[in-house]
Amino acid sequence: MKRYDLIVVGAGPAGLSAAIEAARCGMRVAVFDENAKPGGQLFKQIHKFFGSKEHQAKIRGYKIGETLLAEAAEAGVEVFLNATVAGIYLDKELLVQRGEVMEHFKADTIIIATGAAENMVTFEGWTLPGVIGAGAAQTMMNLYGIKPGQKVLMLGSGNVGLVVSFQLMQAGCEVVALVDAAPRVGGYGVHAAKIARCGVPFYLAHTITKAEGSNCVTGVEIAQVDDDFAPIPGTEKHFDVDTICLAVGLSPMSQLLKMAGCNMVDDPRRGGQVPQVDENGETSIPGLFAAGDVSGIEEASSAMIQGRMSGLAAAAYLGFLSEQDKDNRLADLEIALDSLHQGMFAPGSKGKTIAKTDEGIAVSQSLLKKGYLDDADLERFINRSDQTDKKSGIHPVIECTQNIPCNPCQDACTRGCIKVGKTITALPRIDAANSCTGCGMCIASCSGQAIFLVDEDYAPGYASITLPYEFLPRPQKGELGIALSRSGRPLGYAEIIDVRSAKAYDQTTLVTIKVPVEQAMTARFYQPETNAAGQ
Amino acid sequence: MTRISEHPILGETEKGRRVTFFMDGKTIEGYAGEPIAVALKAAGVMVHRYTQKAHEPRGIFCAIGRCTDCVMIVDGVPNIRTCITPLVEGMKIQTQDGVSGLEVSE
Amino acid sequence: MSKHMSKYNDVIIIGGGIIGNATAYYLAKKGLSVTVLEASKDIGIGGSSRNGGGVRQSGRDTRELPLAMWGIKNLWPGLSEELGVDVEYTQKGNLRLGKTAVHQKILQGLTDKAVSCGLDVRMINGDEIRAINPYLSEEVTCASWCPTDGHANPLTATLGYYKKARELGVRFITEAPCFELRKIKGVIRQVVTPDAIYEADKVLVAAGFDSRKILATVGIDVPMMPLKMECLVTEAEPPMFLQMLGTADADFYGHQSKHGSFVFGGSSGFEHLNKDNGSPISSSIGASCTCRGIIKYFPALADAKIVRAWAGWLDDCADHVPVISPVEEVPGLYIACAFSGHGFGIAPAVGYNVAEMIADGHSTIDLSALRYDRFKPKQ
Amino acid sequence: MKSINDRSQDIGPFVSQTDDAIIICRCEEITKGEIRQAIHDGMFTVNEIRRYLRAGMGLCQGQTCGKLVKNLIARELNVIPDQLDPATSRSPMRPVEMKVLGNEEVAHV
Repeated sequence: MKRYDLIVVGAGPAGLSAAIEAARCGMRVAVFDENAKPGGQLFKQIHKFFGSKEHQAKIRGYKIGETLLAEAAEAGVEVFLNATVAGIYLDKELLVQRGEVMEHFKADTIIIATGAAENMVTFEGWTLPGVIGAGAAQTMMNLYGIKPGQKVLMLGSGNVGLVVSFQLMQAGCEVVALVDAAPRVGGYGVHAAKIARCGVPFYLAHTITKAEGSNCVTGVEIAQVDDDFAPIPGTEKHFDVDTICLAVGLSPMSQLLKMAGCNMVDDPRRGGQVPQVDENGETSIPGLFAAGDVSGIEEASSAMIQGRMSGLAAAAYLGFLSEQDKDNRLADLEIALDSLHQGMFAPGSKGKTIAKTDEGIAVSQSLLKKGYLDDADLERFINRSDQTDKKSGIHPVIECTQNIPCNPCQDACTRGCIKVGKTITALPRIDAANSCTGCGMCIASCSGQAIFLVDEDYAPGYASITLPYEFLPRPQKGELGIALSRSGRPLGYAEIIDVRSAKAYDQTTLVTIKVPVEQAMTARFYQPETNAAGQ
Repeated sequence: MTRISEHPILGETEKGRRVTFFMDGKTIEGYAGEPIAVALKAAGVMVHRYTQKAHEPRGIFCAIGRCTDCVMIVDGVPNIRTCITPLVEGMKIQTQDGVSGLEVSE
Repeated sequence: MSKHMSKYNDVIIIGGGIIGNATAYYLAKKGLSVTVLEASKDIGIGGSSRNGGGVRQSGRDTRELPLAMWGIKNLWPGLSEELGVDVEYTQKGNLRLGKTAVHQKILQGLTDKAVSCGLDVRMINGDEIRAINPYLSEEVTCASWCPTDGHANPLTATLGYYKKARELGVRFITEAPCFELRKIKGVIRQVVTPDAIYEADKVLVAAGFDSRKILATVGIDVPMMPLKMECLVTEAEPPMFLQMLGTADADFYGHQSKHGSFVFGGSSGFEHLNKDNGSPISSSIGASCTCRGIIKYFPALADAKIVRAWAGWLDDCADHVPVISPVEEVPGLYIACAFSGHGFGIAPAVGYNVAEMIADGHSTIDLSALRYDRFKPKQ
Repeated sequence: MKSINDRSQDIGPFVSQTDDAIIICRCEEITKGEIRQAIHDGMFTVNEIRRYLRAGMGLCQGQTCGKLVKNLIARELNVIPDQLDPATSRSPMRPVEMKVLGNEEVAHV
């Protein structure tokens, strides 16, 4: 029977990373993936990643996918696409469907990296065409270049719901509202702020009560919920939409591990049924590993590290790597993984209410409830005692108010104006002792699009604001449009005085608008006058 | 317009050859190799099938071949997951009614 | 942990499969108090829900044939109504198919025996076969045809008996494996589980092949071994045929369910040598082998999609016929196990007659040919 | 003994709810009301609900409704969902035609 040193199931971030590490140790490695395209969800993730350099921060997901594929090819990994693993059997045997044939394979080690499946939520009409998963929306628009709908309502304010809402707008769809039964935004505040400033209203503590339509979705009704998540009569609101997008969490797709006979546990913090694994992902069956979302829902960044760890552990298991080399290399990866597991969104903080940042600043409640920082909350963060700020000349304004593991802004500023420090979850500080040149690298490097360059002295009575812009059509210099507040409220006319694109900005356009000086700290987005928000 | 002609991050989507296929007897155009469901979506088709018991409409739901809601009859074979089955020129697609083809009045 | 003594029952049944559930139901109907102890987390998780759903008389050993015929005449037709659950009983005949002269001989032998017991079964040729089922390939040249055979849904029948018995007050306890049977003063009295000791006047052991080690605790042996068999089910298809099917070669058996899916079982030839990891898991070759077998008989099903395959253990008896019997040497003990892969179709009749045996001391059908002490070495 | 193992425990009468008509299993079109009724008929596990109603036994093999069914049982029995096992994982992981499943190839090296 055809046999490999390692068979990896799933060519996503975890699976490819595992395969690369193992192949680099000299193993014969095959990767099977049921999809026509490799990369798992990476090719649907068109936003810049968070983290640090070692986590490929500020690189867009699909580009990380391209890099992984190139590395896999170089390392000699055999990647089989349209290869559906039908089952896993005793003696580490796999039955794989490829085209019209079922092929039997054996492996001395197996890494299951099958990822996750979307959770569901039910309401009247949820089976109508037009109600789709957020993953479906991403697949349609980012892989196949088709809009999931024209007018969309998003259910779920976790990172998936927030990121996909932004992507929907980038694809040219209108997002009419973002709804979540929880009383607070679940995902990163910076992701929420990106869509709030486009004018998307947030309905927290609301749920969908009905999808309307006979043959497909023509509208949706939402209602406020009480403390037991039951809709409150009389609070119903209607929206005309053709699409309802569900982003209510993920569950590990662990069926193969269960079929293999691994000890499984039900762990709500890891997203559901997961295998019992050691720190390198080895299950209760020696030589059988799990990596990535299948052993606990996290981000692609951590999946890649987990994948590498399991790949190295598999190599050591078969003697392709000495125990000492394994320990040394795993130690580095553990540190990298650990740094992603810090801050307000750390796995251990799930479900906890956090009142203050690590710096001791009260977290913004408006960000959690409405998706944007209100003026009072903002004040606490931009006039901090630990930073020296100045108001003359061009300078960065960083609206990053949660402890998330991310620090590319620090490296982006060659003048040393921005400091995060060793703890990558710390809030960035501005060091005004160093002078800003207005190069804009900090704006383009911020995965959360939370950095703006403001110059209150641009012209008498006018300030300039440089902001990140990732929509089409790209504004033109000299164009007159509308300045929008953090909540997407029109503030008045704004003139485009500069539009910058550069390879180093990686598809993010830096748009500089001229606004009355009193809007210097309120205008945060630009809308072409001919377009309504988000269209 | 349902197709994204230009994307601010991704630029232009790579597409195959433009081909024709048939849906309940009507001629539709799509791109070879893209999922059948994508070609149908571009043509404005929302309903892929009607359910066996309640005859309720269903369409794309997960778009990755898991939920099996988008199944249709493709070249005479029922229960084909259109979201992961590549479009081939001349394919005959039928709206599925339960486990059979939907009667279509021309 | 000290075990609490559970409340007294008239009868304790060990095993929450269809035999245990059906017996519990008929005992409760007679007014007896019954507790059913199931070792696993689920009711009906063993062979009861893993079989092909045949409700056959043809092809059976003459010792169990009277039970099969009586059940089909008296219980199956009204079972859905009696249980309040659709057991999908379909009485449209059984075709046991053959392709070769050897098959013809096997089928003729079975048919002759059944006819001698009064069953309406006869041999038919290829044309007659395809008149009954036009989808069968030309390779099929002979069959035995029993028009009063049929099939039902093992899942709803098993759980239907459970539901109805529960409604009548039968107590069901899951995750209650029996460690030990205990006699008190010469008669069966206690059933020991990890959590409790249950007491009753009478105990029925109906725990599939696990019965062997349970019975060993009171010095009784039933010569049987677990045998792993595999089944599969297709997506729903438009209605094609209603008969139950089997083959002389035993390469597959099955039927189309009311739901539209085809349920088939088959063998790869390695069943007696198959291994597992402590639970009945599919082998890497079983489903593929069964598919090849089916397509040879039904070319039209080549495009039907398999949605699920599973395996299960038979409690295969030394002579491939069940043990249904009182155990006089352990007064109060009864056995119903070793069904050897054909227990489902006779389960209602077994439940009914065992309930009579336990409650009344005698049963409608004479079960003496199925006694536990019938096994004798070669002379 | 875990409470869920005593199948005679009193879980109260079946009381209909306004959203009982909502579909839970999309493939087999099984409603919330049918599942709740089945729980009151004694089906206390995901496996039993599957076998009794076919919920999760359709073309997608319960990949869409598995968690929903589990949560419904947990709520009706007033236990935490982690106490309930999901359904058994069975091959093939995706539907596959008989002619393909029967077309095995064993490459020898």
